[in-house]
Amino acid sequence: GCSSSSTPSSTGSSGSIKIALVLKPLDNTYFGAMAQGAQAEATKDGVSLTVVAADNVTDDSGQAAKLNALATEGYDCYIVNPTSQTNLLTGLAPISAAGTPIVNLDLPIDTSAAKSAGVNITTYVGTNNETAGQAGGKAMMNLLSKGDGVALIGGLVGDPGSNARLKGFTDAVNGTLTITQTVAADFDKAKAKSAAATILLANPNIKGFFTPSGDMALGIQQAVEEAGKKGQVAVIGIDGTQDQLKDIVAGGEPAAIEQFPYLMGAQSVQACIAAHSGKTIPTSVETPVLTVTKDNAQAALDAFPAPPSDFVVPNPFQ
Amino acid sequence: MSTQTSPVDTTNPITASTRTLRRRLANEDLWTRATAPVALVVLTVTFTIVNPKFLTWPSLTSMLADSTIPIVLALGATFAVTLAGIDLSLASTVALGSVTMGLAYQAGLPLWLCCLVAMATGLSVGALNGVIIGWVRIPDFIVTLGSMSLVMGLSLIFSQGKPVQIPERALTFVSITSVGGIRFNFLIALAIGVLLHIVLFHTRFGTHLLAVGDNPDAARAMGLKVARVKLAGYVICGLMGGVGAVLLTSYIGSSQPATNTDYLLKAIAAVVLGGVSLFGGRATIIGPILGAILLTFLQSGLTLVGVSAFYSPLVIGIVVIAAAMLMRGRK
Amino acid sequence: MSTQTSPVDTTNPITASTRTLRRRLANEDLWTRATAPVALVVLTVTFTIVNPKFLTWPSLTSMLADSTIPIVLALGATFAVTLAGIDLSLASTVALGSVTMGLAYQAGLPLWLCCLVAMATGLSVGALNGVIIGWVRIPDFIVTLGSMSLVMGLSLIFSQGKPVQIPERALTFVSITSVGGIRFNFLIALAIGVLLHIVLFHTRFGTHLLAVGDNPDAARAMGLKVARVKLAGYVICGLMGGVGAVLLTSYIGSSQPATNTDYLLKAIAAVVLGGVSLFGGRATIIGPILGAILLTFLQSGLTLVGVSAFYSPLVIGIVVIAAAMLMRGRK
Amino acid sequence: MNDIKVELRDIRKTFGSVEALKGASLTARRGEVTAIVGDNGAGKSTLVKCLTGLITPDSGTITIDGKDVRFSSPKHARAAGIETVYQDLALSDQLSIWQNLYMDRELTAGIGPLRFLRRGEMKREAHRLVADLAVNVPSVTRAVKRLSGGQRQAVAIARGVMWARGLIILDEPTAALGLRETAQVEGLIRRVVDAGETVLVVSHNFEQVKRLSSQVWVMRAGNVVQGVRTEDVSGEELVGLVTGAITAV
Amino acid sequence: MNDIKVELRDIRKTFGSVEALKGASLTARRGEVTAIVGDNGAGKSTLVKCLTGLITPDSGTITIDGKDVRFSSPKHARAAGIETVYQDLALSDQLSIWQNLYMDRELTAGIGPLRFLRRGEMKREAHRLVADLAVNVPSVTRAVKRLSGGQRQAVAIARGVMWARGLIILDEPTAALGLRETAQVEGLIRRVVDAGETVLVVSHNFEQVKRLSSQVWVMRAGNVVQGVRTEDVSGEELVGLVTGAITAV
Ligand SMILES: Nc1ncnc2c1ncn2[C@@H]1O[C@H](COP(=O)(O)OP(=O)(O)OP(=O)(O)O)[C@@H](O)[C@H]1O
Ligand SMILES: Nc1ncnc2c1ncn2[C@@H]1O[C@H](COP(=O)(O)OP(=O)(O)OP(=O)(O)O)[C@@H](O)[C@H]1O
Ligand SMILES: [Mg+2]
Ligand SMILES: [Mg+2]
Repeated sequence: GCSSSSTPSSTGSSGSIKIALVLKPLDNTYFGAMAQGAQAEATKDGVSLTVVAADNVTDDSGQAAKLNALATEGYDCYIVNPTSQTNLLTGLAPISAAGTPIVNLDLPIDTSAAKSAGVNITTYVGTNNETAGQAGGKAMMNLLSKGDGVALIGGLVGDPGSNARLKGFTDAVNGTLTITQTVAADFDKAKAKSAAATILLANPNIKGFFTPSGDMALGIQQAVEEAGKKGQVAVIGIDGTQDQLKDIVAGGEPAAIEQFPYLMGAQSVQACIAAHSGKTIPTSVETPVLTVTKDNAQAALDAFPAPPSDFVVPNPFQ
Repeated sequence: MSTQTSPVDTTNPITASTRTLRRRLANEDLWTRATAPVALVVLTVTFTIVNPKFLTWPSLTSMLADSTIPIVLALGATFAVTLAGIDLSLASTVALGSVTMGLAYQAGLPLWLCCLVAMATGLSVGALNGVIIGWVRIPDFIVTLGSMSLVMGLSLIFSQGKPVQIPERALTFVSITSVGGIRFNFLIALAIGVLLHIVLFHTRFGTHLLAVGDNPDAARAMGLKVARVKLAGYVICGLMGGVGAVLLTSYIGSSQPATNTDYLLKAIAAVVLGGVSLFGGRATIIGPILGAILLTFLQSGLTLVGVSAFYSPLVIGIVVIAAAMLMRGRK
Repeated sequence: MSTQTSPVDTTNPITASTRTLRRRLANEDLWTRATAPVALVVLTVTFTIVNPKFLTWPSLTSMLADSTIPIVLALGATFAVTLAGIDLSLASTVALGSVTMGLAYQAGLPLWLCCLVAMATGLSVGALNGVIIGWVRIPDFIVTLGSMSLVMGLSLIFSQGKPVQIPERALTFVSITSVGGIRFNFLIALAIGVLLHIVLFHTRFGTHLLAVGDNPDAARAMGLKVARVKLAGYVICGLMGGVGAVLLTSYIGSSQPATNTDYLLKAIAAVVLGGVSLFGGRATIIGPILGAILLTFLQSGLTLVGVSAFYSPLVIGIVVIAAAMLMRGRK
Repeated sequence: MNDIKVELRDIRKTFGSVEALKGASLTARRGEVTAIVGDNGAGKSTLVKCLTGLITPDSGTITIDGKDVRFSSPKHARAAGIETVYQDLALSDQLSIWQNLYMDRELTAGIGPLRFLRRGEMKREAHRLVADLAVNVPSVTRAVKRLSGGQRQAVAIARGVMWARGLIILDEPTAALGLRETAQVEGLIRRVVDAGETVLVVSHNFEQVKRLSSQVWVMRAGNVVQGVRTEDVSGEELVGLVTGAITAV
Repeated sequence: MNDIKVELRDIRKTFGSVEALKGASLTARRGEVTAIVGDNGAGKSTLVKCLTGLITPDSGTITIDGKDVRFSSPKHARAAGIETVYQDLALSDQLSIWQNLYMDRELTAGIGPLRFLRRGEMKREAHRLVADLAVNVPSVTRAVKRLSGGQRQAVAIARGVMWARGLIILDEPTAALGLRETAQVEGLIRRVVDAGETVLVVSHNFEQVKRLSSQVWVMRAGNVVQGVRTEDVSGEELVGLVTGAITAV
């Protein structure tokens, strides 16, 4: 029931646009950067942005309830980064029915389920997480030699994002590197550090760690250094947080996969503005990933959180 | 002898109805029980002042629909708490139920059977808890802490961490369709509430549950089968976890292999705000229902009035404490 | 009269030492207390058989170092549990403490003062809980559920969700440096354990804490200031949360704004496996320490022997229940 | 043998290192009041609990109506018509008086598994019963928790009397009761006995024992050391037997 | 006035709709035993709790040694030398006997804030004290939980006697006690009184009241309806006063 939600704003004046952003939890650096990027873009374009977030990465129904509450309020555009591929569909159905644009951020909504629920996604903005994982795999293969053992330290078991990244990595290194074991550290730095320390004890021949999160990568790197194996064991993590970049510059981790959540946030707002003004926009915008190594780390750090200057990302919605 | 008037007559000169009123007002139970409804009214008024849209029919019905799963889980938790126990495995039971439901669906079973599978899963977890708590006599806290982890592990292993989409109209139907604006899933939760109210207050089992929760030694001395009553209580709790799994799957359209521990804390908060004693032996059904609605209204209301995501946990914490304090302050 | 031999002499023909032994074996408390150590031995033997690396000095000391934070938090939780209470805000206190410590560091305060800030933060959360539980008399569960959310919100607001790096040698020193292989942080945890043992068993406050936990009404009738004792208990609990924050920050070299609810569940599981009664009034210090070590060994052992992430929750759940069952089965 | 309602033979029970019962034996005759007296900690309550199935004795036999029985739970004892007012395990505090009175004996209506409580009827009956006891107890819907010590005891006794079919066991039933209430309970016991029930009562009050009982058993340190017909013994002799000053009458 | 140790005037206390005390007044003389008798639910325990600060009366005044006092907590009453053996709130079950005996009176050694318990000394002293009472209580390191009803009561009384400095209040102290133990407690009370303490005792046992007390107050339905010197009244008259059959002697 949101009959009043589709009131079109007067043409041209983007100042009256109200955008709602439904995110995953903000205590995570990655999603925090997404919110920042969106907010910066909204401020720049003079639109109002309301950010709500799930309480944790498994808060499927809580996130849906928040979307439902926002739906009642009637925003001009909804940006959603769902915790699962279907959890927001019930709430999005009436929004879509009213013709309000919906931008899907980061985790893709299941297309067939969306179709059967009658939800029309205006556009998708995000990185394919498997692509990011593959980039990690390639970077790892550059550093190690054939047959070397690597361990995977995942996020929360069952988290779709984490799983997709691990899958991408596994696919990429398949046949070249040996994955000795996969453990879960719940996106927690301390747990990742402790798990890495244990793995190094159990398997001193290990040559690399891959993890889908930047915070965890830092923890693993610490474990490696404390085991006296700095430089001998490669730690590669996705995200490319500021601290990760600093660590690369300082000669810690050899590489990271930067995913530009900040950029995703900004682009999703651009998509909203474009859709609201009636422009036809692409149905999917894949934000790029950048493999950061010691060579380009300083440049990436200087430009943070935006992409480095030589990495041109035009507004795909202009 | 039985007709002799007691020399110790406590009748006062004030009228009977005044006395009843005074007794009711002085009754500490009443205040405990009033917590959830009063807080609900205060909250509704506050939110409506900030944003009048809060008190519109579409908004209310949408929030009530969102409170369905919390209500069902709070009702389940009520049975464990009434036994002076707790079921920490409740949230992971929801996950496992949705996983087995997804597996059943993948195996091509008809939808109604998939729902039964989810409920049977919840029931089995409850039975496991109940048997160990009742017969082996390990504290409920440690048993359900163990089974929480165990059940979480099972749902990961069964699902390999991947959700199963269940794109069936008939399933999402209950979460979307409404009768006069009130969604089906909320009506289902209410129906379950009525049923459990009857079980708790109008059957022998209900009385025995309260007695065992109050004082298991006294209950045993009176001939109650304490272990069996505990088993039944935990089975109901687990079953509600299974029902929650079905409702969740219907709500989000897929299974959910990862456990959301928020469900657990919210369910128990609803039970306590609803005036059920954590020391067992005293319970209501309406209380936990109102408690669950209160917590949902709070969460949705904050979203509706535009409180930033950074501030909402803070506000929720303050409101929970304030709600509890408000009522105790009256004593 | 005082010298008259009682006609009811219970001395048996068996010798005194045999009787002492028999009494000890029959003592249910003893079995409860033996749970953690026995389970620890069984676990160590099992893991060592699967992977002999488990029982090497580097592996043991590394696992003991990892158990530091669980130990400190379990010791804090012991004080709440001894009061027949619980502190659900413990894990979020750790997060808030590390955030305030990070802020203090960013503000340029010297490191020792940053550590004090973290501890003061924990102490304040404990004091808040204690005051509301003791004087307003709201159930501990609901108070700390509220403060959990409140504290979580504060750390989110203060940190804006971002960790602060604290790259100070002096801080990481305690997590890295070892004496004969045993890390400093573990030694600190042990020292805290000894201190709290003295507090609990060799001061008046400790006795009063047990008495209030056992039966607050009787304690009040004996003139104890129940509210004040509760306050002190929760303050110690919160303070341990603050110490946990310092140790965590030292361990990972940065603040950690996200609450890890695992800390809470692990702390309470350690307390219960350590033989402390959830109904209050009975506690040990060594029990929770061993319980925390047990859980850490379990987790690390599973990683060490290469059990997949999907299977480890299942195994942990089974071990927790089995540990508890093993001991009860003997009664 | 037909006039022996209950016989306990050589009951032993050890709690850890405490030998609470060291081979206690006694009998109670049908249709009369049998008293058990003895020091604190002599094992009286433990013996009673062994008889009602609340505690399983380590060894010994229990015979009721000439048949060996072995109650593994108080449920079986209650099913056999034995009601007990325990010294310490009386009532469910937070439940109302009527719920306590009808505990595990609730009246229901309905068929098959669909049986619902007849709450109104139970309340009315409970009210009548309590009034009958003439104890000053407030409304039967009140929680037992708020009653005074004596009021609680009265409720527990009312329940025992209400359901006993053959044997009623009272462990220090009037310890918390006032004068009037004690007289009331004693009157009740007499009525129950006149109606043919057998009563076993533990008491520290020797006057009461003299007034009520036909047979007294004296316990000391886990043993039943003496059994006498009440009419054969004077109050002073009873005192002597309990303290051990005299060993036989 | 100097021989009046305690005076309660017009104490009222209502619990919800129950008027437990409706303006009760009584006095207790220094160095003698004053008894309170009355039906179950008459308000005796409530009156005692008002005096010790466990309950705050709705109105009324309390005078001790001629000075108006208002104890807001039992701590203050204990600090003023008043010890109480409550009917229901006796002991911390899971703590040992010696810990209960020394509750809030623990012996410590050390200076300033660094004070540690003298555990050994307290255990030895506790042992001596309990042995003195000649009650068959096991080791003082045992938890109170596992004691028999009478043993528990004995521990509670021992604690009261141990710490009283001026006034000791006993609410039905011998209700759970056996013959020998009751005699023991009565002897103890006499010794305490001989040593100059004032004793206030609630009891349903009229023989005991006659044996021990010098003054009796009769309570009925929240009021103190009569006060008489024990020597002026016979046992039957006391019964009559309590039941209301006679209104004055
Ligand atoms: N559950 C138990 N565990 C350990 N010891 C027990 C237990 N129950 C009773 N005892 C011990 O057994 C002995 C006998 O206790 P019991 O309660 O039978 O005595 P009693 O004769 O009823 O005494 P009283 O007159 O004081 O009620 C006591 O020493 C008591 O401490
Ligand atoms: N905390 C309370 N809340 C409500 N009612 C109470 C409370 N305490 C006592 N009462 C009521 O007050 C009245 C007096 O109780 P009190 O315990 O003083 O009686 P008593 O004279 O000590 O009786 P007894 O001889 O049975 O111990 C009773 O009717 C009792 O139910
Ligand atoms: Mg007894
Ligand atoms: Mg009383």
